[in-house]
Amino acid sequence: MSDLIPTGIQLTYLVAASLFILGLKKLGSPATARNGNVMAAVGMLLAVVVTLLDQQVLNYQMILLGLAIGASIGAIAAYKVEMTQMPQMVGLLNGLGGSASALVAVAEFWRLLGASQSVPLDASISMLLDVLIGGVTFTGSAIAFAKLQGIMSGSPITFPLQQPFNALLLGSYLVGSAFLLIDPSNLPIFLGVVGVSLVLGVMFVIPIGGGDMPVVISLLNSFSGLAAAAAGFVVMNNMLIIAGALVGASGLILTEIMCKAMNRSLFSVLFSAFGTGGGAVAGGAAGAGATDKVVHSIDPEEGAMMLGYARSVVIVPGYGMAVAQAQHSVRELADQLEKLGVDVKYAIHPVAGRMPGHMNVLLAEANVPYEQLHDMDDINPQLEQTDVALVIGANDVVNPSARTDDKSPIYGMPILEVDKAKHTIVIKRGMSVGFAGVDNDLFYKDKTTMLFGSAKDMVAKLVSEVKQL
Amino acid sequence: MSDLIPTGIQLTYLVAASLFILGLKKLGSPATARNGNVMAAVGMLLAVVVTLLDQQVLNYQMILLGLAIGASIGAIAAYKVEMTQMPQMVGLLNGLGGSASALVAVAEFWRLLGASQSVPLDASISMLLDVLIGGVTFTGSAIAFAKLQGIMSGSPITFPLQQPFNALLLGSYLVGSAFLLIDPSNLPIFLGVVGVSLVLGVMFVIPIGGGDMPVVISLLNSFSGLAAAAAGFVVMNNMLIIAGALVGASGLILTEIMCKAMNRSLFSVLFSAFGTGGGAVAGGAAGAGATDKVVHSIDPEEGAMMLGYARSVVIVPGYGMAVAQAQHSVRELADQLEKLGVDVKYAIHPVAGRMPGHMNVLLAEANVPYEQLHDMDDINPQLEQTDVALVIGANDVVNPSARTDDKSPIYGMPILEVDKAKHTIVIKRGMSVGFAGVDNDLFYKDKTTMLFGSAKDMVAKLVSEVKQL
Amino acid sequence: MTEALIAALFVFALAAFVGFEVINKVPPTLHTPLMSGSNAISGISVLGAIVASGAKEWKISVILGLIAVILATINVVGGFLVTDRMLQMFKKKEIKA
Amino acid sequence: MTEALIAALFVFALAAFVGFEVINKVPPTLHTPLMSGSNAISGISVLGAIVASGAKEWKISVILGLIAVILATINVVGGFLVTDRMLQMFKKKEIKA
Ligand SMILES: NC(=O)c1ccc[n+]([C@@H]2O[C@H](COP(=O)([O-])OP(=O)(O)OC[C@H]3O[C@@H](n4cnc5c(N)ncnc54)[C@H](OP(=O)(O)O)[C@@H]3O)[C@@H](O)[C@H]2O)c1
Ligand SMILES: NC(=O)c1ccc[n+]([C@@H]2O[C@H](COP(=O)([O-])OP(=O)(O)OC[C@H]3O[C@@H](n4cnc5c(N)ncnc54)[C@H](OP(=O)(O)O)[C@@H]3O)[C@@H](O)[C@H]2O)c1
Repeated sequence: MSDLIPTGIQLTYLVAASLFILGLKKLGSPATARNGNVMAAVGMLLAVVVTLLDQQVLNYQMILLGLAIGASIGAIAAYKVEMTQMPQMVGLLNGLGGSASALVAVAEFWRLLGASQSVPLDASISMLLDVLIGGVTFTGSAIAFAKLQGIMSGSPITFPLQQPFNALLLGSYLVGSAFLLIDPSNLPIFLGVVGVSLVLGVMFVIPIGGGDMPVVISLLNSFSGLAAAAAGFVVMNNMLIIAGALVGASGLILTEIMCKAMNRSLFSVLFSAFGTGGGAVAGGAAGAGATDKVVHSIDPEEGAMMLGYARSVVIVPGYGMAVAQAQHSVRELADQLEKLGVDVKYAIHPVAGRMPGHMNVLLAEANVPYEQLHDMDDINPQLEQTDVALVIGANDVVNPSARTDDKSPIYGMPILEVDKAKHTIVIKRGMSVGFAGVDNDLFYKDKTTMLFGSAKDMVAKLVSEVKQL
Repeated sequence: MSDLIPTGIQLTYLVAASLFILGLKKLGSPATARNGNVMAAVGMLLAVVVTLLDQQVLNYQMILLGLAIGASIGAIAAYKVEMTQMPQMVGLLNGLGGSASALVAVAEFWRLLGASQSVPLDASISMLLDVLIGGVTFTGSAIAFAKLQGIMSGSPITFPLQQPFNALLLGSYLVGSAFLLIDPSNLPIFLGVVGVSLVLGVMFVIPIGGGDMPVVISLLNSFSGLAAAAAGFVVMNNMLIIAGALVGASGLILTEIMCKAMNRSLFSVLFSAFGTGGGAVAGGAAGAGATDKVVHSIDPEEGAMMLGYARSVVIVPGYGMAVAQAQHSVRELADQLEKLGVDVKYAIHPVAGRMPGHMNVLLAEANVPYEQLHDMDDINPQLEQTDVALVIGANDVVNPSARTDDKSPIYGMPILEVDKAKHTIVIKRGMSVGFAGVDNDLFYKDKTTMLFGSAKDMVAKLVSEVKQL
Repeated sequence: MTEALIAALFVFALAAFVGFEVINKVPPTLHTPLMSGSNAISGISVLGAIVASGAKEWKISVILGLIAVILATINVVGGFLVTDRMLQMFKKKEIKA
Repeated sequence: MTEALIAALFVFALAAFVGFEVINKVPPTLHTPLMSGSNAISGISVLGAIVASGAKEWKISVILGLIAVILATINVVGGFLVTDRMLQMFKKKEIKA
């Protein structure tokens, strides 16, 4: 009989693990994603409830209080956060998870310190790994949050001797770990190792540019899975090990997929600031040759006439629309044009903006009907017959050199081929480059006209001009 | 130190299991399949070698002798078997694997009987499952082998009260198992349970038609994996459990994929003889309505003229070519036609013949250049511009009712659209139906001419006629 | 190595294989929700935190455990809810897909 | 249930998930080789047979074990070789793929 509860716990864990697996699988496809999330949440609930029955748990009130506090904070944060701040939010939550895993190791260390029983070698190794990965996840995610939230500058931070310094940090982590494996009860060294791990997380993320943060967060998410798995080895709990390994591995694959969608390699994302694989950054120099090229610029009135008398308009939103929060005005413009009988479609590039699905989220917020949103593969063949392509704050995703110039850092990335439309209007504030830092030939084409100004102002002006047509 | 060997064994098992997983994955894609097979074989070698180091193994000579005998028989069989007998061969090997798993359980039972120590409940359950699944795999595979090899008639065998009889068998297995769980040392009942399991395997396969044997073998392959996993629970060996579960699950998926390629459901494959889901068999009645339709028949001389003066010929081989072993003559015909300047291509339907890849294997044997073989998706758009489609012993895979008649049992199966070619010549012996048992409208079309006769004769006659052109 | 550790290693390796295989092609719109959902799963360390804070006496390890419980729970609850909110946005898409 | 049994159940379930996920789309030409390759893997019961026939004294269980060793080895060796022979046939295909 005494056997019954542990067996029940383990079998429930097995069910919960299966729910995680099925949930993750379903999260990967649009039709089942919401279901998948619910399944994973049910798995988590089962796992938590059943763990409370563990014989080591004697002190319910405090734990239940902790769970309640955590759940309330989590729920409030989830409902308060704005859709456009999702990447930061995920980064923040991820950091909390990583720190919790690290804390489990620290708590276990303290417990063993008090019990003064000898610590088996494999437990020490797991603990040290947990502290390292959890610590890096914690501070790394915090920096990523700060960069995305604008608390910190988004540009890569480098300083002289940065790489030797990093090597030194890593070295001291290893030396400290070796000491602890010999004498696991040395508190100062343990705290030193914890500190070094935290600093390593900071050093890992600061040299990476703000635009790459979604990738970094995805990678740190994979780390937080590994940290949970390491915590699982510390307290020898299968559930932690399975869930952690699942997230660790699937997170890695997702990171890879995200890099591919942006036509970057993970290596260049992580190390481009050091000039090793810096394709994307190096390309900025290309802008220099552009000085003698001519740009056609128009004013909103002319723009409104082109749009109002077109039969078909394709709107291409980009990062600039997100920054300017112009989605509502864009929606209004589309409504006005439709009233005039213009056929309006939106062309959504998969990596427009700064997070996957960025444009979908913004346009959904502005209640743009889903039928008007078109995928890249869908709309590209139609662009040739389009009268006007209206590019709002997008740059890289419409850069034709991705198709033609094999020396360009974005060469090979599939783009929205607005240069094939009969006319193209581009709204942006000036001639600055986009995320990839490369000049855009589109702006110098004869068929292209520029409408310089912030996206929100310009679109609002277009709306009022179109109303007067 | 004494710990070192068991740990080493387990870690090697982990490596071997990973090799199995990667090997299976690679086996699923043409470019890597051979590599994958080698990886899995290396994993197996590792696992076997390391198991010999197990402390329970004291008696090396006999085991090494056994391994040597088994390896020689296996190797000789593998090199002697003809390519066209592959499905039988796989079935036979599968049966051996299943019987080995069952024997492990029987041996363990005998050991425990001798040791007269009490048997834990879960060990008994695993043993009983192992005997059941392994036994069914063994005799089921043997019947499948006999049907494919022609030792037994391929047609479904049914007899009155078959289903009550099967229920009775299953019932006695369950009753016997219950007895054994209470008194695990009852030898006669144990042998009875073994016997019933073997009979169940026979009863499972005899009502299934010979053409469905590839699917049945794939399903039994999945069973043999489960049997190995059950044996793993009996001797508590992780390697058996992992490899068994892998094969059990992936085999199930593969069975499903194979059924889908033939546009059947697994249920109808297994139970159509009982008239429960018998779509494919029931359709045979459709032939009745065909009596008043007219067929155009020609002789080889006319056929040779049509072929020799065509610009393009597409050859569609089917089961009849395999039965008649006509592949070499077909190759010769193609060569002769090419000499006359005719453009010759082969159209390979994924489920032509009776095993996946059947046509590829036969044509490869006859040294048909790989560039001339075309997939269904590849060739279908070209058939409209083809002068003559030459159908050799194929029937279901060119049946247009799969496209048009939603009451046909093969409705929805993608077919080779030879009815779109300018002319179609069909070589077959008479007007019999093919595997699915449905009449074929193609034969009654005005553009279609029939060349009645066995494939080998007819093609040989065509060759000599073409030579005289 | 102890038997428990070896079993744990097997479990870890197999779960990692599952993780690698379970994600195939994911449309870009789902990248962020998938990341956030799996991030919520990584809050599983709440179990470790519960066990760590289960002792009856007040010790530093218990306090650390309780902090970990709170942080991990924020991660779990916030993560699943935020994911659901994001996926709600694509509801219309779901119907079409 | 014993701890070993529970660990074995976890291993079984995870390996089954891997098996389900590892096979995605397989072109029909590879169905037979894949079946035959995985069939060779199921000859893994040779390990169980080796352990069963390892005892020093001659007993029925040892004899049964030895028969199992022979049968399973035929399955393994024959299976892998036959698969390789089949795949060799598609060699030209490999180059193109
Ligand atoms: N979606 C993702 O998951 C993700 C994640 C990380 C990185 N990325 C990368 O981000 C890029 C996305 O391409 P994109 O075309 O959307 O953006 P982009 O190439 O970064 O270009 C944005 C353009 O918007 C303009 N802009 C900025 N603020 C504006 C405002 N207030 N009003 C009007 N225009 C404004 C800027 O030009 P001015 O300064 O001249 O106005 C800039 O050229 C790709 O390179 C992609 O690889 C994407
Ligand atoms: N590939 C697989 O994995 C697999 C496995 C199981 C089942 N199947 C099923 O098998 C069928 C395959 O289609 P199929 O078109 O290849 O074959 P089929 O539909 O079975 O037709 C074969 C035809 O060949 C003729 N034939 C038989 N012996 C002949 C000979 N010696 N010379 C000339 N003709 C001969 C027969 O007609 P006569 O008697 O009038 O000559 C028969 O109509 C499909 O229904 C498929 O679903 C395939």
